[in-house]
Amino acid sequence: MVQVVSLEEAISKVQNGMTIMVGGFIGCGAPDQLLDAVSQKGIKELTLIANDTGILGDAMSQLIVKRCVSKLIATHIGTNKETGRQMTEGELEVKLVPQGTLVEQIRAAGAGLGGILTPTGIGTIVEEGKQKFVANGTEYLLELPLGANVALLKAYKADKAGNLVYHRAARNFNPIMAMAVDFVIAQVDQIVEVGEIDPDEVMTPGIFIDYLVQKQPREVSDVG
Amino acid sequence: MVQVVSLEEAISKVQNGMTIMVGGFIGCGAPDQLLDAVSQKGIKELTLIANDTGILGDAMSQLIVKRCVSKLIATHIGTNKETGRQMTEGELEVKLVPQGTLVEQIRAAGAGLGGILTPTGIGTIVEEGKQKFVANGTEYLLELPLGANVALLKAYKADKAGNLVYHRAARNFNPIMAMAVDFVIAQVDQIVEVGEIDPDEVMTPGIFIDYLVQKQPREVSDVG
Amino acid sequence: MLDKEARMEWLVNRVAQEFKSGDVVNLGIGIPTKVANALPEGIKLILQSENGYLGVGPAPETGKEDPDTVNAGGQYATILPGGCCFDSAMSFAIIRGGHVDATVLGALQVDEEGNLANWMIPGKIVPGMGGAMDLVVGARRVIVAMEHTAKNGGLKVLKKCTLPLTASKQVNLIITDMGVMEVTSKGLILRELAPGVSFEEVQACTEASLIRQE
Amino acid sequence: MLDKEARMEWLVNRVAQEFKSGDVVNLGIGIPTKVANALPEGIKLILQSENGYLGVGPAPETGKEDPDTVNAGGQYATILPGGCCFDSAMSFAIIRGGHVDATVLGALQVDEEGNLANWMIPGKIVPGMGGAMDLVVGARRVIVAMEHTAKNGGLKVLKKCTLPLTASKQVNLIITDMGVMEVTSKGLILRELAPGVSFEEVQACTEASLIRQE
Repeated sequence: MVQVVSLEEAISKVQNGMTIMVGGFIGCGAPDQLLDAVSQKGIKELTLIANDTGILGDAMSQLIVKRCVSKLIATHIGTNKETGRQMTEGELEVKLVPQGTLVEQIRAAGAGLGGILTPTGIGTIVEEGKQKFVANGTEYLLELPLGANVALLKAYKADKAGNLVYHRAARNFNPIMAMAVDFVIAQVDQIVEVGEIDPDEVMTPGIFIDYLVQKQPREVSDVG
Repeated sequence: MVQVVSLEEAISKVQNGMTIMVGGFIGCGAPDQLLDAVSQKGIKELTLIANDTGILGDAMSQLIVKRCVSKLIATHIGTNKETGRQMTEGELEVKLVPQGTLVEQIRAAGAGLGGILTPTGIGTIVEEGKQKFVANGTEYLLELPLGANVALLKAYKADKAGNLVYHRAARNFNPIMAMAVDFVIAQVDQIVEVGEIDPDEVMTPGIFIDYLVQKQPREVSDVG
Repeated sequence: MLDKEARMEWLVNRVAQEFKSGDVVNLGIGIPTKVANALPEGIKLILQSENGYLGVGPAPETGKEDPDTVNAGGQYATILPGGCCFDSAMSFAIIRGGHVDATVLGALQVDEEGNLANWMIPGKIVPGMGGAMDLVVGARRVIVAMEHTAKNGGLKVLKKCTLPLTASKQVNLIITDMGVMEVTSKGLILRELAPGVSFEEVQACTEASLIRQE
Repeated sequence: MLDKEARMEWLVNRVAQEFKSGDVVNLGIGIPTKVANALPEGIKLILQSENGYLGVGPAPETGKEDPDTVNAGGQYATILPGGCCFDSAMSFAIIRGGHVDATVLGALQVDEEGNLANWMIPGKIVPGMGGAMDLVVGARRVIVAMEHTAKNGGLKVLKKCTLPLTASKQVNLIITDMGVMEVTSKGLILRELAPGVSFEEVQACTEASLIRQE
C-alpha cells in the first residue's frame, strides 16, 4: 500500500551497501530532493544504477562527490568530471553499459524475464564475458536482468494510490526502474486524490510505488 | 509519412499469403471495419497473429469463418468454436502461445531484440523444440521475435501525424503490434489536427503508422 | 455434510479469507470471479485484468456498458477510482514479474507436487492457455479454487497430473468444497475441512495421500 | 581549397542533403546538431532525442525554458506539434528496432569496413557510450559527419580502427570537410569532393585507400 511520507522517513529506506536505481537523464527527471537527502545523510557503499551521474554541482552529482557510491553502472559519465576522476584513481568501480541495453536489463528484471538478446555491443568490448547467439544470420549478446533494492524516482503528478504521471523528457528511465526493485520512493511535484487521474493517463501503475514524497518548495535562502 | 485513406485503399495493402497482426482482446480493441473489409474481400491464405479469434459472429471471427486464414498464432480460441472445428478437421494450422510470451515475441521484433528468456511454459508442452537456459537456478525458454507484414489496429483518437491514443482496455496488443510490422493500418474513431494531442498523451508514436482510416458511422440498416 | 450449494458458498468465502487489503489479485473466470463479492468487511483488493488494467470494479449498470471496458472473460466491467490501463506488454510484465500477489484459478487437475493442468484436454477441449501459464508462473501465490471432484465423479486432486500441464510445481494452495490443502515439500497437508466433512471423506475423493494437519 | 570555416559549412549543408521529408533522424551532439538548421527548403525531418521524445524543435526562447524538456545533450529544447514523449525502453525500441531512418554522429576514427570508434580513448577520455552503440547498430543508415583529420593532424579515416569500437561494420556514409565517402564491400568509394579539393588531397589525409567514383 502506498504511503505519503516525509523526506526523512523515505530516506530511512536507503541504507549503506544497498543497490539503488535513480531515474533521470543528465538531471532531467532526477529526484533532486531525494538525492540531496541521501548525500547529506552520508550514506555509503551504494551500488548506483543510473543513466549518468548528473552534471557536476547538481543533486545527482553529489552522490559521487560526497562518496556515497562505491560501484556505478551507467551509460555515460562525461558530464560529471568527478566520476571520471574517481574511476581513474581507482576509488570508484565503474561499469559502462549501452543505454538501450541498460534499460532492457532493468525492464527484464521488472518483467520477470531471464534476459534479452541484443545486437548492441557485438564486435566491441561490451561483448567481453557474455554469451553469444546467432539467429537468422545476426549475432546477439545475452544480457541479464538488473534489479535493485530501492529506486529513487521523480514524477510530475501522483494520486494517493501511487499512480504516476511524468512530464515530457523527464519520463526516461523512471517508469522502467519502478518495476525492477524491492522498494520504490517517488518524489512528486503534485499529489492528488484517488480518482483525479484518468486511468488512461497513468504512466506507472500505483502498485509499483511504496512511498510518495511531496516535493518541497525551495527555501528562500536558496533563491537569494 | 502518414496518410488518411479510405477503407478500400487501406485494405489493398493486405494480400493473399501475407502474415498479419490484428489488435484486440475478444473483440475489444479490434479494428472491426478493417476486419470486415478483409473478410468481405475474400483475402486468402493469411497467417494471422492475434490474441484470439473473437467471438463467433463478430468481425474478427469472420476472418476464420470466411476462411481467410490458413495459419493462426494465438493464445486462446475458446470464444470462437469455428476456429476449434477447423483446427480439429485439419483445415487450419493453429499454434497456441502463452499470452505473455506472444506479446514479448512481438515486442522483441519491434524493438530489434533477438529474443527473450521467459520462465513461462517450462515443464509444459510449450517448451518443445525450444532452447533452455538456467540462470540463478531458474529455467527459462528462449522465445524468438515475431513480426509480420501488416498490422490492423484500432485506436480511439489519432492526429494527422499518426500519433495514437487508446481508450481503456482497448489498448491491449495494439501499441506492441504497431512496432513489429512493415506496414501499419489503424482504424480510428476520431482524427484530429497535428498539435491537438499533447505529447505526453500519445500512446503510439506516429512514426509507426502508415495509414489512418476514419471509422465510419454504422449504416441505418445496421441499426434497424 | 452441507448440500452442494452451501459447500460451494463455503468454498468461495474461504478463498476470500486468503487476502489482505491492498493485495494485487488476478481472479480467473468462473468460481474465482465470485470471490470478489465475498471479501470480508474492510478488505479491499486491487484486481488485475490481464487484458490490461488494474482496479477491476463490479459489472456496470444496464445502459452504462463501455465496449472498451471488458474483463479478461470479455464481459462488460468497470474500472474503480485509482485504477489504470496499460498495454499487454505491461500487463504481463506485472504478471510475470511477480507483481501480482495472488492468482485464483480453476483446475482440471492438480497434484501433490503443485503441478496444474487447466488449459486443455487432448482431442476434446483445446481452448488455449491465454494468460494462465504466465499467471501461474508469475503470481506470488497460486490458489486453485474448484469443486473437489469432476462432474462425472472423476478425481482431480492427484498424485501426478495426466493432462498437459499449465505449469510445473507452482500451486501453493488448493481450496475445494471439501477443504483446504497446502502444497508442501512433504506433499499435500489438509489444513482445514469444510463444515461437516471428515478427513476420511476428503481422502476418499483424493488420489494424492493427504497429510493430517498437526 | 576553401578556408576551414567554409569547408565546415559545406560539410553541414552536404549532410543535410541526405534526407527526405518525414525521415526519422537522430543527430549526435556537435557538428551533427547543426544539420537541423541547414535542411533544404521544404524538407522536414522528425528528429528523435534518445532521452525520450520525437519532434525535437529549436532551442526555446530565453525565459521559456522547460527543465523537463532537454535534448540528449542535456540542453533546453522544445517539442514540435505532432511530437510525442515516451520512456527509455520505447526510445531504444525505436532506435534498436530499425525505426530511425538515419543517425548522424561524429567519430574519433572510422575505417574502410565501416567500423566506428567514437566513445573512448583508453587512459584519456572515457565518457561512456551513452546511446551511441544502439544508434549505430539500429539506425537504417549511419552517417559519420566529422572533420577529416584530428586537430593534431592525425588521420581518422583508417584501414582499421585502433580505438575501442562503438560498433562493427555499421557505417554507411562518411561526410567530412574534404568529401563524401561511401562504405562498400570493395572499400571506401569517394563519391564527392568538397569544393576546391582534389582526390589526391583527400587521399593524402586518409589512411584507407580511396576508390575513385566511376
